[in-house]
Amino acid sequence: MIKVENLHRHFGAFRAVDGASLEIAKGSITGLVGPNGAGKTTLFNVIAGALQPTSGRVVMDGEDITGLPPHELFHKGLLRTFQIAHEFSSMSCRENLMMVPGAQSGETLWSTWFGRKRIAEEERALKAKADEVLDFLTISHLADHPAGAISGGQKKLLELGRTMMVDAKIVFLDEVGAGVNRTLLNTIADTIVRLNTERGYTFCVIEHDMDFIGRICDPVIVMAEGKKLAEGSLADIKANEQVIEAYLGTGLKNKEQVG
Amino acid sequence: MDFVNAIVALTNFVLIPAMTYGSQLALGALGVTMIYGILRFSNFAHGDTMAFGTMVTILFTWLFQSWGISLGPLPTALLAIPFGIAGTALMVLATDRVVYRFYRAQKAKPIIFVMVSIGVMFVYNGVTRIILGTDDIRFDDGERFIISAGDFKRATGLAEGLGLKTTQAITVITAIIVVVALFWFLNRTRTGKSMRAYSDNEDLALLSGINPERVVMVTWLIVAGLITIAGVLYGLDKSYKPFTYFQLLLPIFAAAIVGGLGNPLGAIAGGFVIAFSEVGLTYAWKKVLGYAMPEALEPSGLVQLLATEYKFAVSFMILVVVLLFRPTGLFKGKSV
Amino acid sequence: MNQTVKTYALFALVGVLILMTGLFQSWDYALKLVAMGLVSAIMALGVNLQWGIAGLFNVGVMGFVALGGMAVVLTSVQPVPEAWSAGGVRALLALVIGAVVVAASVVVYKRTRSALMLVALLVAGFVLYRWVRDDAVNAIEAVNPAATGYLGGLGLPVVLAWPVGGLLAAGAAWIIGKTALGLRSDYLAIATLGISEIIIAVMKNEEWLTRGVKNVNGLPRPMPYEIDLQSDPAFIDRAANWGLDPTSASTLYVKLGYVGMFAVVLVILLVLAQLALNSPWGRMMRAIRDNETSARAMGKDVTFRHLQVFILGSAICGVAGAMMTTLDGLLQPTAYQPLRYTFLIWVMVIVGGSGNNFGAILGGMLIWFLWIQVETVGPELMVWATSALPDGSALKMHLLESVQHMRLLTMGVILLLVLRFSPRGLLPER
Amino acid sequence: ESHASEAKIGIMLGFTGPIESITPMMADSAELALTEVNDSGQFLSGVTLVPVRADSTCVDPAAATAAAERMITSDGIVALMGADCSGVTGAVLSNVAVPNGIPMISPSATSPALSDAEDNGMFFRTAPSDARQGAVLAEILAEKGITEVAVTYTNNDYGKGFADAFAENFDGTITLSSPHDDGKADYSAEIGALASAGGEALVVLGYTDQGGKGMIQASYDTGAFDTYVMGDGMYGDTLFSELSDALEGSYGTIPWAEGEGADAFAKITEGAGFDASSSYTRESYDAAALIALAMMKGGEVSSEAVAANIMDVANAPGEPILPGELGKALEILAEGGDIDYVGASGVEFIGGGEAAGSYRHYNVVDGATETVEFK
Amino acid sequence: MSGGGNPYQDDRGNHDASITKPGAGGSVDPTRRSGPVIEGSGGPFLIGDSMTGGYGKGPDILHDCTIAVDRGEIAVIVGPNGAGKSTAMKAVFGMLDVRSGAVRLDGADITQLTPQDRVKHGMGFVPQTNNIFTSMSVEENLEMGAFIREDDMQQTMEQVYTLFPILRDKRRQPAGELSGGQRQQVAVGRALMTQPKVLMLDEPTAGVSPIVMDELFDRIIEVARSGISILMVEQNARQALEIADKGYVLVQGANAHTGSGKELLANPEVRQSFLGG
Ligand SMILES: Nc1ncnc2c1ncn2[C@@H]1O[C@H](COP(=O)(O)OP(=O)(O)OP(=O)(O)O)[C@@H](O)[C@H]1O
Ligand SMILES: Nc1ncnc2c1ncn2[C@@H]1O[C@H](COP(=O)(O)OP(=O)(O)OP(=O)(O)O)[C@@H](O)[C@H]1O
Ligand SMILES: CC(C)C[C@H](N)C(=O)O
Ligand SMILES: [Mg+2]
Ligand SMILES: [Mg+2]
Repeated sequence: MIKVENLHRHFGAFRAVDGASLEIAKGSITGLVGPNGAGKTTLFNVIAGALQPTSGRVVMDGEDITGLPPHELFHKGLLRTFQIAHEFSSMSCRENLMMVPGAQSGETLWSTWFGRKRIAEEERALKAKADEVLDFLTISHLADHPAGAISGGQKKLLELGRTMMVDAKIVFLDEVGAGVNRTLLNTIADTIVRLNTERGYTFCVIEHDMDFIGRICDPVIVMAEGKKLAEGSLADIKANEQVIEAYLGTGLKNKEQVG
Repeated sequence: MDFVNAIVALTNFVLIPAMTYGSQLALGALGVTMIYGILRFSNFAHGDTMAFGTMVTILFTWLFQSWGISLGPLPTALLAIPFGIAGTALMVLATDRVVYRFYRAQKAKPIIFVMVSIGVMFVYNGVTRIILGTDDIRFDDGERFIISAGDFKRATGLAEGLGLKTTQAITVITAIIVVVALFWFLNRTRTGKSMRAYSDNEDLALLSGINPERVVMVTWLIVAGLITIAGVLYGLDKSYKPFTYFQLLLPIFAAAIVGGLGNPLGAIAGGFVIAFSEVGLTYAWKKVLGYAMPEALEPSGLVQLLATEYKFAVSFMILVVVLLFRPTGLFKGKSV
Repeated sequence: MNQTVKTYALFALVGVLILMTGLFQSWDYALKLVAMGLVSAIMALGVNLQWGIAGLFNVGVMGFVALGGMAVVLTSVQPVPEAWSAGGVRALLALVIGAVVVAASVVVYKRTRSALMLVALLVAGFVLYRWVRDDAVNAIEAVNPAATGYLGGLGLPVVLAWPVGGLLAAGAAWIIGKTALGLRSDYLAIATLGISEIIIAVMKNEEWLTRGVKNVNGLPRPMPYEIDLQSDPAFIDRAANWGLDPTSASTLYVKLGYVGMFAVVLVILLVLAQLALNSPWGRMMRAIRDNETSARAMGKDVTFRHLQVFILGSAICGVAGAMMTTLDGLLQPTAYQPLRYTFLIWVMVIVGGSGNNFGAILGGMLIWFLWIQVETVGPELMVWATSALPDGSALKMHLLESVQHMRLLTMGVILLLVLRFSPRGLLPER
Repeated sequence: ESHASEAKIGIMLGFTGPIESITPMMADSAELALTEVNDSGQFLSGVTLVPVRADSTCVDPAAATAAAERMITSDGIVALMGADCSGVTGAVLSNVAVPNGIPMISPSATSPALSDAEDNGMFFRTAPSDARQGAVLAEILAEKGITEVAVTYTNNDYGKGFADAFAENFDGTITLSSPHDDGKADYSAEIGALASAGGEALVVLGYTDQGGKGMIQASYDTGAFDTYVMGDGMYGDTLFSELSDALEGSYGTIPWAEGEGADAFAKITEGAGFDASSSYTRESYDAAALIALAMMKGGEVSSEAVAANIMDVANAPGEPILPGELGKALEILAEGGDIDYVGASGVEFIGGGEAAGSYRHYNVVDGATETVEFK
Repeated sequence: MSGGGNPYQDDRGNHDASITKPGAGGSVDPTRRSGPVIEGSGGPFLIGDSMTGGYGKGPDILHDCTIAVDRGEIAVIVGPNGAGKSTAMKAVFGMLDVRSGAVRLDGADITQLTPQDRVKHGMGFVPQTNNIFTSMSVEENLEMGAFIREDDMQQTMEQVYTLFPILRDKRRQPAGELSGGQRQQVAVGRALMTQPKVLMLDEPTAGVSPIVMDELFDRIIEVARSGISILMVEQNARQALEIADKGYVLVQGANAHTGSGKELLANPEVRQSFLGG
């Protein structure tokens, strides 16, 4: 689905992504883990067009998409969510969803003036779809709430919901779990799995919570110092010495002495 | 000899004026940059505050002159500057108390402060005009020249003169002193560091026990000082007129932004970039080339890149070009 | 108070203010205020589109307004044949060369990324441009400099100048937008400020184009001249029917005509703006304003949308500028001062209520009214304020003499009061 | 709604804006003339002249026309003394004065373009067109045998028109004619270019407390030029005394009549409490006086009377009238006599309400002026 | 527009760096002044007692919420997102108004104190986000932590460097260039420089890799052992509760469960609803 070839992204002399090559298989939920500063977010940003690569290629379904701007990637079905929820806070949850689909005729000025009827029809369809998604996410009671005033976890659900408004092919999730209550995280995990099975989305997930990774991801890719360090099932990874040393560690040293 | 003449002409018509004007802009830009860095907004009232500070200084200068106090060869206004600063400080602190403080308490977004500063600009604009009128005022006294162009010619026997005014020397020297002092203050003193901390992260500054209102007050005090000094030096060198001070706002902003907003070093560099581009890019090289080139090659035209009527436009062109290639300005805007 | 009621109330207030002006001062004066108020409202509408809807801080309103003014001369003034034959074609050729050089430089730089090439191209192009231009310009400017000395315009009806003004402003906005918005939108303010100064500098100094600082007087009007009406028997008859003397009838007639035309333009623009705002387009713009990064990731071309809104807003300012110059009957480049054409328009938008088209219109009408009326109210205020002082005291004399400066002071105080008690303007966005 | 015993005269000048520093004196001068008329008690059986001030802003035609509209249609002025700057004057003239039939006399709008304005007989000016002054200035230089000068002018219709007129008449080389913008912070760039171009003298066609002053100062500071040739806008005692060193040996022209009128004006303004030697005070006084005299001549308070009689009272034949003699003039007019108003600036109208313009050629000596001759 | 109801917070998404400085401003009213401290004694070392309150004029977020920690103890707050954990921490630190309830430190009522004055009374706080001065060097960050101290801070700085050795290597580097985990260490170090008697940490391990998280927990235990009370919010609830002397479960701004860390871990309802089973 996505193939990253020898990708580099440097900040001055610093090589945040330093020749990473990896592949994300179609239909998989691929986990991406690695120590802080390994370059995971940077890699995401480069793939999703938010940053330009220094060198290297990103290929999606055989098509070179290196350096395309985010809005064009969106129309190719490549979506991403943010580590910190990026909702449109002054708009209602429903509007947050309704604004997502591209190619709405109501977004060209001309038709706002001379194509009112068509817009009205489209809007009806969009609204129905948005309500369906809200239902799916079990937050339909929040439809008219300003998105800025819902809880953090609900915002994350809304982020996922936005990917459902269009026919996404691949969705990149950056630390959905950070700071999210574990119970809610389980709900999100279930949603991801459902999207994967019911709608055929491919996922790539950055996360530091091994339970979460274990629950949904196969395979898992480990990054360190801007490169791929290892790849395999979570069990393989957990057994990998290099990974333990760079990332996982051996657990709390002092916990027995306290409490 | 011709070569010396060329150098002298260039110094006289480009280097010295641009240095002086650059220093004046730099001092103004320092004030803009301090407010931007610490209080987070661009202060549109800057030009008019400058006029206010100069006005207070002028009033004190007149008072001293009426008492017969003078500084000999130096302008009396130098003696009045501390009082001018005090007056301006009172004014800006009062403004802060009456106007800005409310918005701080509301945690208003910086953009609101920008708009408020436009309001303050209008008010100051009116106030200075009501108090001292709109006339052009000269308030320099003492010796005007360290060496005048005529004296220089006589003394050296060169064909070209070189004039150096007292005020030009004072301006450049003061600018250097002020800049060094400001640097030392911001980077070495506790208060200075606390200001940088506040500028970096307000909440965290609070959690380190820094009193935010004190930082704001000190900032305004420094700004009052910078603004008054800049205004008085400019007024001594040229003259005082509220309208011109308002107009100064544009080159000052250009200077601060070219240099990199928020960075004191940038403000200095920006001031000189703007001044030198205004004076240098529109300079007619005829005279200098006439001296420097052999007879046969002497230019017949003016050898002027751009007519002077576009000098103002030039500084903005440079600004835009700098921003295109170095989006954060010459110096990254982060020190304050 | 409910927002709709408030809207009606505030507009009614402006109406009453104007009515009072008509009753207690004069109807001519009141209509004049309305006419310029409408023009100001259109400018405010343009700025509101940029700032209120898209959060783009345009401090170069003056430049776009001036371009509108320039359009009036270029469109409606009769051409000067002598000037054209003296060097018109060559001057235009020079302009084309200039444009080609800049475009070529951009393309070459984008291809090669070589600064050296860029500079070489620009310098060579500049020399060529000056070489073609200078003779032509000198020749044109030498043609009867006291009366013409420029190419003149196309001699078309002056109303056509309004859309042309919009187009000129849009063109300039496109260039600014491409440079400032295309690379980073975070220096738009200073870029617009600078470029508006550049526009004014060009207008002042390129005499062959619009006569520069020598001004163009007596521009064609869309309304008949009052003195012609005054000597038109049919009009005098009609005036008599209305019970008016020919002079006041003619001045009122002409002013009403302007007010009518301006109102039509304002209503058209307002309707278009409202339709756009209350549609998916408006929703998208709000989303972009809310969170650019996210909007981008949701497939919205933020840069393009910013450019679009910036161009539209500027074009509206250009139209208003052309209307204003038509009303003045005079193009005077030195008249364009940032305080009046940039900051005052901003005051209108802020006071009116950014993000709300009706707010912008209210602000435009109200602030223009105050800007003009403060001139008379200011002195009275000052007399009142100083009434406690003894007559003939130096302070009182001094204060009374400086009343003219109450105008700026009052504007500032109004702005501060509104920002304090209703920071989102008198008619906030929803 | 003007009372029979009161006649309102508009005084429209740029009290705010770029020439805000010279307008108060101009207004005071005009009001001085009105006061003089009122005090004489001779005016149209006790009608009082009431000045109404308005702000022309000098640069904003919209604000200026609105203010004029107010004065005419609301305050009910009969005639307008103003406006000051040529641009707004043109706008007010065509948009407000002509449509309403209100005559205006500008004391200072000197742009040559105004000579051809469609004025329907409503426009007069007490300051002569710069077309004439350009010729006078060129003549003086020719007499002095100066053949190479640099020119700097204020970048507006006045400066540009003036510079054009000068260039047309000057019989030598102009090394560089470069505009300067008023109210700018720094003029060293302009001086640098002019100095490089060179010339025996610098012709300065600007304003006395604006860029013109800045240019002279910058030139003096760098020693670029030693001699300055100044147009009318540069005339001002403050300038001469403040820059006395720089201006020693310089000279200029100013619309001014031979001796008497100006002296008389200086005398009556001595105790007036304002600086009457500043630019265009004389012309302002004369403009206001002419309005009153024309009304007296017409025998009624009306705009028509002003428009119809100005040329008559301003020109010969008749008894010459100086500043301070308005009472006498009213008396003569009341008796049906004829006057020839000379006033402070030696008023003489040629066709179309243009001041013929007599100019004083002065030298600056020790920070003050010395008359060389009148032209 | 993140301002919600506050009209002064509407910046229309302005990004223009030539007129306003980008980056978040503060969230606390800087103009407030401290009220009096009412002396007293007894009770836990630090207690936020039945606090009720919210942000600005908005609705109450805390409802009669009580949090306390004793000398040398570790107290951990857990709960779903948006429960008000961070809010409770801020309330204890005086960063928002409590409408009723009190905060007592060592028995003295400090409810009226501003945050900067609470620092002087021996409290230290590491917020959840934005917890370092990014433009200042690591060393300057630590110096700022010691801003209120008049005495020699060199020794404390040594202690911090011993605790977090990596910081010594990076002490001249701008803190903004450090990785996430290193930043957290700087943040905790800065708070320690005030020599607090009580240290409050808001999710110190969020977004931190497992190895760094273990490291941080280790350090926190060490700090507690040196006699400093620790009050922290954690989403890695199981690890956190394992080392906690006391645990609070907050739901919708109110105390839902309270007990020792072990008790809460053992409580099936807590496990099910808040710890993810
Ligand atoms: N804009 C930037 N300028 C300079 N350095 C940067 C920039 N963005 C990221 N870096 C550096 O690049 C490295 C990789 O950062 P990145 O955010 O990709 O890490 P990450 O793997 O996502 O880590 P974490 O798990 O902590 O989120 C870090 O050392 C970071 O400091
Ligand atoms: N600055 C603020 N202004 C207004 N409301 C806020 C603010 N910060 C948080 N809130 C609201 O207060 C409630 C509690 O937020 P808080 O940050 O305390 O939750 P939390 O328990 O720390 O959650 P998390 O685990 O996600 O950090 C939420 O509903 C949130 O929307
Ligand atoms: C008031 C004067 C300085 C005006 C000038 N003579 C002009 O015509 O613009
Ligand atoms: Mg990351
Ligand atoms: Mg929290």
